[in-house]
Amino acid sequence: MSFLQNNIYYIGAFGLIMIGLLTVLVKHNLIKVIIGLSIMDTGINLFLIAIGYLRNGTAPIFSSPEVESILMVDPVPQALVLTAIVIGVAVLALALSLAIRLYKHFGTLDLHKIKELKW
Amino acid sequence: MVNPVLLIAVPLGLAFMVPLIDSASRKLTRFVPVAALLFNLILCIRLIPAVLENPIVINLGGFTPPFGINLFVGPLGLLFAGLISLAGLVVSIYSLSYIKNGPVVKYHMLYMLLLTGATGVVLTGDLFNLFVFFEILCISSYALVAYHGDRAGIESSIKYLIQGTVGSGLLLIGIGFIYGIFGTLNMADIAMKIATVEQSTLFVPMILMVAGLGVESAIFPLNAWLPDAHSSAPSSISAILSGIAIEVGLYAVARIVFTVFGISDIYLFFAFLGILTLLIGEMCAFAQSNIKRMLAYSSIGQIGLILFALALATNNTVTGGLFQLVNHTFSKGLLFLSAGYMIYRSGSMEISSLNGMGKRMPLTSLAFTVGAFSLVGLPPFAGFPGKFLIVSGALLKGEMVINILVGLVLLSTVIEGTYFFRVIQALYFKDGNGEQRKQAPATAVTAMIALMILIVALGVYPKFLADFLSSASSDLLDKMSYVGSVLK
Amino acid sequence: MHIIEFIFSPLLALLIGVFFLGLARKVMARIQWRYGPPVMQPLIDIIRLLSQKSASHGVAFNIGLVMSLAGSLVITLFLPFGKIAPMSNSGGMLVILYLMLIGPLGMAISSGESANPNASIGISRKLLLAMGYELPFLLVVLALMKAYNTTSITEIVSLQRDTGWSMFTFPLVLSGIAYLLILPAMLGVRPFEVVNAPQEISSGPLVEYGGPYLALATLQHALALFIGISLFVNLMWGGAANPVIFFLKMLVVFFLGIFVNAVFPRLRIDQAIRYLWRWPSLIAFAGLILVCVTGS
Amino acid sequence: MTGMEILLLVAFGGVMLTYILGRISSSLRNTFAVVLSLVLVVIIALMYDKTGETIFYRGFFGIPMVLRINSLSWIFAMTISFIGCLSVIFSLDYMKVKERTSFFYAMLLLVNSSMMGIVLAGDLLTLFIFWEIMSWSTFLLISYNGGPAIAAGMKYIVMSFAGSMAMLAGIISIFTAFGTLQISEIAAGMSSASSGFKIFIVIVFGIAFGVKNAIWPFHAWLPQAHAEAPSPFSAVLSGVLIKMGVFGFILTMYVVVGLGTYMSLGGAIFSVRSILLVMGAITILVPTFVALLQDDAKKLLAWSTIAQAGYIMLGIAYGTSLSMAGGVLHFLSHVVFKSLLFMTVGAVEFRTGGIRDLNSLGGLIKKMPFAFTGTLIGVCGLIGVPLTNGFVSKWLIYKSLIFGSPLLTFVALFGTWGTVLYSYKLIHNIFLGQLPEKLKDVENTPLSMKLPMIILSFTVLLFGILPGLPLRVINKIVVSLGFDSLNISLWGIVSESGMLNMINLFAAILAGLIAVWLFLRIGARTIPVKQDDNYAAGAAVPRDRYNYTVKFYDPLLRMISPYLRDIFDTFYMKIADLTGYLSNGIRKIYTGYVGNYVMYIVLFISLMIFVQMKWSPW
Amino acid sequence: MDRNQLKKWFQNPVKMAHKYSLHVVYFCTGCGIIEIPPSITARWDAERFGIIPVATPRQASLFIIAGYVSLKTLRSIIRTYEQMPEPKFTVSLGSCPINGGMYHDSYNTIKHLEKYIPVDGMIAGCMPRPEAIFVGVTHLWTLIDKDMADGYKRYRSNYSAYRANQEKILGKLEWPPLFPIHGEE
Repeated sequence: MSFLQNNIYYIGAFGLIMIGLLTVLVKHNLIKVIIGLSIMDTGINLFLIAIGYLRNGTAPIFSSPEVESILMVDPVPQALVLTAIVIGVAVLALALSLAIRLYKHFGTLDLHKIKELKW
Repeated sequence: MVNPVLLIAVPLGLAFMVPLIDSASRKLTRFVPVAALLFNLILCIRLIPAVLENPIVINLGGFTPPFGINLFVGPLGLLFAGLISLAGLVVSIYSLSYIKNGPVVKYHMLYMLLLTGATGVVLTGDLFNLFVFFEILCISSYALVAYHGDRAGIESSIKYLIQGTVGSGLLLIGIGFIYGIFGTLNMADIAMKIATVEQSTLFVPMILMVAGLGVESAIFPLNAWLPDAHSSAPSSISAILSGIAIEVGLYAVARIVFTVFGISDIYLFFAFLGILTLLIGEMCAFAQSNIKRMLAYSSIGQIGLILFALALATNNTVTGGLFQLVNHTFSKGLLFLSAGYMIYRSGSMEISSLNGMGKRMPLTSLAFTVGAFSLVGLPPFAGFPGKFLIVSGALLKGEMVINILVGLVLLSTVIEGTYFFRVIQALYFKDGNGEQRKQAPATAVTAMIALMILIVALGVYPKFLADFLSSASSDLLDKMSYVGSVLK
Repeated sequence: MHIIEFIFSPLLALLIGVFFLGLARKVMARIQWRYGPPVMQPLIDIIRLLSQKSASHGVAFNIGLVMSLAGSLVITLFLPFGKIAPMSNSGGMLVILYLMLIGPLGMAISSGESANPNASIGISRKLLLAMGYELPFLLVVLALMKAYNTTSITEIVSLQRDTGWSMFTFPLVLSGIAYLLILPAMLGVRPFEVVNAPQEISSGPLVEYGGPYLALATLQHALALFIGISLFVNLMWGGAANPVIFFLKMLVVFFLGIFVNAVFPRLRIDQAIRYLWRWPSLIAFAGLILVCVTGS
Repeated sequence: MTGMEILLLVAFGGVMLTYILGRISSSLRNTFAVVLSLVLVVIIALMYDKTGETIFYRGFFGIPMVLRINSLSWIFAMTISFIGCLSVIFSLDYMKVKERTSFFYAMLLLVNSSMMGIVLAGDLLTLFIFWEIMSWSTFLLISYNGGPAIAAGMKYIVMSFAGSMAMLAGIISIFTAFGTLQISEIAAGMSSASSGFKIFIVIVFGIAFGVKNAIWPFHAWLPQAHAEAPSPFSAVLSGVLIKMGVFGFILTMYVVVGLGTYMSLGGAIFSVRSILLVMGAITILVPTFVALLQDDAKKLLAWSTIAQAGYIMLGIAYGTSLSMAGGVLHFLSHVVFKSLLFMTVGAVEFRTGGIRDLNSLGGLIKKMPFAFTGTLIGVCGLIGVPLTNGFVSKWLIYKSLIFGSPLLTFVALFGTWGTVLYSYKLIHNIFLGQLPEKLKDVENTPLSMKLPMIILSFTVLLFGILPGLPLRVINKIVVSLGFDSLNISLWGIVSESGMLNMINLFAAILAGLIAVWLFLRIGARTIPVKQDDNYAAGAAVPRDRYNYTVKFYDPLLRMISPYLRDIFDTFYMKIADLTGYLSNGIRKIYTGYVGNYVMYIVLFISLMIFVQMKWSPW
Repeated sequence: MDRNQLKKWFQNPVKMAHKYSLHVVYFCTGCGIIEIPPSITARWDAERFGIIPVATPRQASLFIIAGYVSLKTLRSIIRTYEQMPEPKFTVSLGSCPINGGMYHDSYNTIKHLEKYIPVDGMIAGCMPRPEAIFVGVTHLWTLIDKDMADGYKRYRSNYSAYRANQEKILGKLEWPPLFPIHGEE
């Protein structure tokens, strides 16, 4: 049980990643695939946060001299996640705009039917 | 001494200046990339003597590594940066006339972003920074692939995007693991600490990172986006994607594997992977009737060859691999650029529609021929020294397995030759429709001639590049000096 | 002395050849219960032919024929007739083998220019027949050269003086048999008389020859007869030290050929090749192997 | 700056200049090309009897690139420049009607220049670089005519390229083993190398040079390529280009591997030497009969080229001084008479508007007597009729083989009869017989074509009557390769197993000809008649149909053609097809459905992790 | 060969050779040819006089036209005759070539062969026996001896007339004139 408790964020993160990946793999509606990618992104972000997270840790700010750095959560992953989120948003936006164009061209979002480029 | 940061800062800044410049003067827009890349090229050349002496390490924001983000401008990085600026310059000259319709401003902006990302990847010394630049590279290439907004472009772009995003997600997970294990993102720092951790722990992050970067660098099972994207992008972008983007991916893989992990047990596996990529790429190209797809698959093959060369991890093979890489950038760029105008003239990408192009566009056809010969590795073009070095380096290892792999390399060269010669025959010796002779525009011709001269010069006097490549290869292979020069 | 041999031996060869031609007609007539022409009849024919005004088809028509006869004449200088062999030191069996090409080739060029399909058919058959008998013949010759370890025909002859006729010495007996089997084809007599075949293709290569040309062709035929028989006698029957004995040996071989000619019908060309490439070749091949095995 | 460097500079510079001049004026270009090729002949002639080595370039990663000249290089270079010059002259009229002539001339000169580079190469890298330049420029020239030439060029370049890749492997193995590529230095290293390595070297070089020399079973490219190339180039192709393979063989066997080693390399029965000899014999036998089947004049000559390459191979591989001299002399002879034949056939093709089909030609002797004479002399050389150069070289080969291996001699001699048959078919079906109606306006051979024909015919006879001329140079080669010297006089050769005296033979044949001619003059005068004044059972000759050309040797061919299927050609084509199928199959993995692609990524990672967990190789 | 002929041989070998080496080309149009085989085989053996059949007119010196001549065969006869090398002799066999014989009223046979080619001797009969042929040949020998077998000379000198006759009955001939035609002679 303690394993679950200790690693709950990791489990959650990888759960999200797997869900996202599975969505990408299994679904053939483009929007759902994009959603899957988004979920995966979220999972990754969670994973990164979890790396730096300390249970009962404080914010990594030296607000007063007595704050011990050992109790602070790691600030670097948070910075990373901020960047990653930005990138994820950019990709999502691009993906959705492409999806719109794709629908205009093909009249469908079913990836099984969008197979003009192959071999 | 000039600051190498400018290599990234100037194109990045100018990229965002493009809309502003466009609003000021519509004509000037097209020349922004030319100017920026010319600047970069000159910068690179000026940096060469200094870099050959000692790698330049720039600490951004004044934080010393391992805490801050640093740029590492070694011979290898500089080689790539120079290559990117050179190829970028040539392609931007080509684009002056080639890109006329559509959102031109965005094209130039994205184009420069792409090159900024590429330059960043090769210069950075920080894993996450690498990821960020990588994403810049990827996102701008997703958008550029879809530049024409036609069916094929959009379709390939979305496919590219899905795979690329999955790949960068994997990369990010890998980086997360690494950070979790070492608590640092500086590559030199990680490299130094790597021996303290048990090998098997590192396997998962490594394979995740390799897979993530492998998607961009088109290693065999991860390269499905490439033929689509390269074939449906505008030819100038195909040239850049083929000549720069996947090479940069390969650089990242090599950097991670050699410098960061540096565990030699796995090299042979990469050699196998390289050969597999090579064979599959060449065979798929062999079966193509669409010229751009053929060229795209051929890029996969070349990447496999370069990967094989790098994976053998001796000074000779890596030098050969880098030579081949340079050659591939030039030749494939030349091929895509010349094919671009031929397709433009004939209106179809089928090889059969290029019949008799030699009469209609002699110079463009000549450029294609030179590119093809060079890529196949015929002397006196640039492909031969590279192939010679790779094979001699590989045989010098004297292992039976590697000798067999070399045999496969030579075999795949024959396949490669076959499909290129087929196209050349179509260009010159088959009768096409009797259209009038009309050359490509002057800017495109300039670009192609520049590449041709480079290819022939490299082929005739390979020593010109050999010394530099040799120090680049030691930069890649010599992990300790990398660590030492970063961490002082 | 030497110069006399140079002139004498071709003339002798011509004379014997023409004599053989006449004798052949006479003997054939007798076999067929006829009286037959005088033995000199070929000579009469040649005189008559020389006096006729024939049609010439062109330069190559003349030159080919001249080349053919000249080539055959030169061979006679290489072939020992008894001891007369004026040019035996300028080349051996190999030169003879190659000189033997000139005859048919010249004839082929010449009759080719006559532009008559019958001639072309005849030449085609001639070359095919040559191809047919050349296979066993070369095997035989090689076996001989290997066995005597020389390519010089005079040496082969002189070596036989010590060992006896090669036809009846052990390793060469198979080659001898094979040679006998192909001899009719080499002489162009009846079972293999596919080349001229007057009834079928209007005498084949000779179809356009008249007058002097036919005279030359007749002489060439006579020489070919002489060369074929002389070669056999030299190679297989030990030659002779004495021209008279040599001539008698030739006569025996000649009669053998005539008898075969008299009683056999004509084969088709493909039958001829099939025959020549089957039994004679197999025997000759076995002979060569035998020589190689026992010789070394 | 030695003569060799000047030579190569002139040659390669001339190529570019030719192309540039072609842009300005075609007559200027033609003049320049002729002058250039003459200059090359002169330069090489001036280098007679010189030996030397110079490093001319270190730009290739510091590997010294060496040029060297010795008697072997000289004789090859001389041949190349000589035939190159003649083919350029021949092209003057031949190419008049074609387009893109500048390209043609430039490529023709490039091929010649690169061949000179090959023979002057003093190290294997130089050799390989020039070899490849030659390969691709040849490819461009073979494909020049378009149409069926496309497939021919493709076959050529693929096989040639495979060969060069094998050669590259060999060269680099040598480089890695001995650290040098200089031919003069390799030999020392080779003598101490393991026999496995030597055999490997022989095999890879054998493939490379075998493909170029069209030794069975690597001959498949040659017939089509020779047939489809422009005729002046066919002459070069058949005459000298494939002889680069011969050069390579000599270089590999006797210089790189070394004479002593070569003779004892391999097992007792399957020694390298015996395998090469058998390959040579098969190369004689099979293509000779395949040539009989051909209806295309140039294809027939092409197959004959393969067969003659077999003779050369026999001579070179046998490895005695006599056979070596025979092999090299036959190379020379073959260069001369085969170029001559290709030129005459080219002249016919040129004048008849591109007809090469032997079944639809005939009777051209009256229209093109020059071409006929050339063909006759060439054919005589090809057969080896005494007094032609082919006779001497074949005599030498037979002479050396005859006691050692009678069976090989038999094959070679029997091949000669096949040669007679197809040669006669060639000359008969083109020049003899009756003139078809459609060819009645054919003009005589133009001067630019006559000139090379005359020179070559003269050479055929000169070398046949005075074989001492080339044999003196060849003797030097033979000695330099480590053989005993030969006893050579101007008119022939004396060896322990018999002698040859061509002057005597010449005198005898001349006397015979004169005697017979006089005899013919005794007879009544003859009346010249028209070509169609034939006996046709009393009928007036039906025009156009009174000709026997189709299926000239039908009875024989019906017998042998079932055995003459070109299994290796089929085999190569099957391989090509198989590669095509395989490639087509492999590319199906890119299904076009993006889910699959993502699946590949996931599978890749899973596989890696699985392997690591299961076996933990890392 | 007769011993007393030796003198003649030395005097004029060519003429003697012509006499005793008659190579014959037979033109076998009708029943005449039935009589030829006995004459050349064992029963009568023409070869003892040097008479042998040959396959082509180029090799022949004697032309025997055995039987009637139709319009169609005349063409071939002329062609064959013209292709024979000079000197050449012609002998016709049977009545038909002389005057049409039993076909004298046929619309399609030639009544007088000598109008179209010169005939040196005619052997009458329907058909003449081999003995008659031999008699004819001996007669031809006499003619040759006396230089009276000059048909080929007549043909040459009167070629225009012969050609005119031929063209009159056969229409245009496919082959060019053998000798130059000098207008009306």
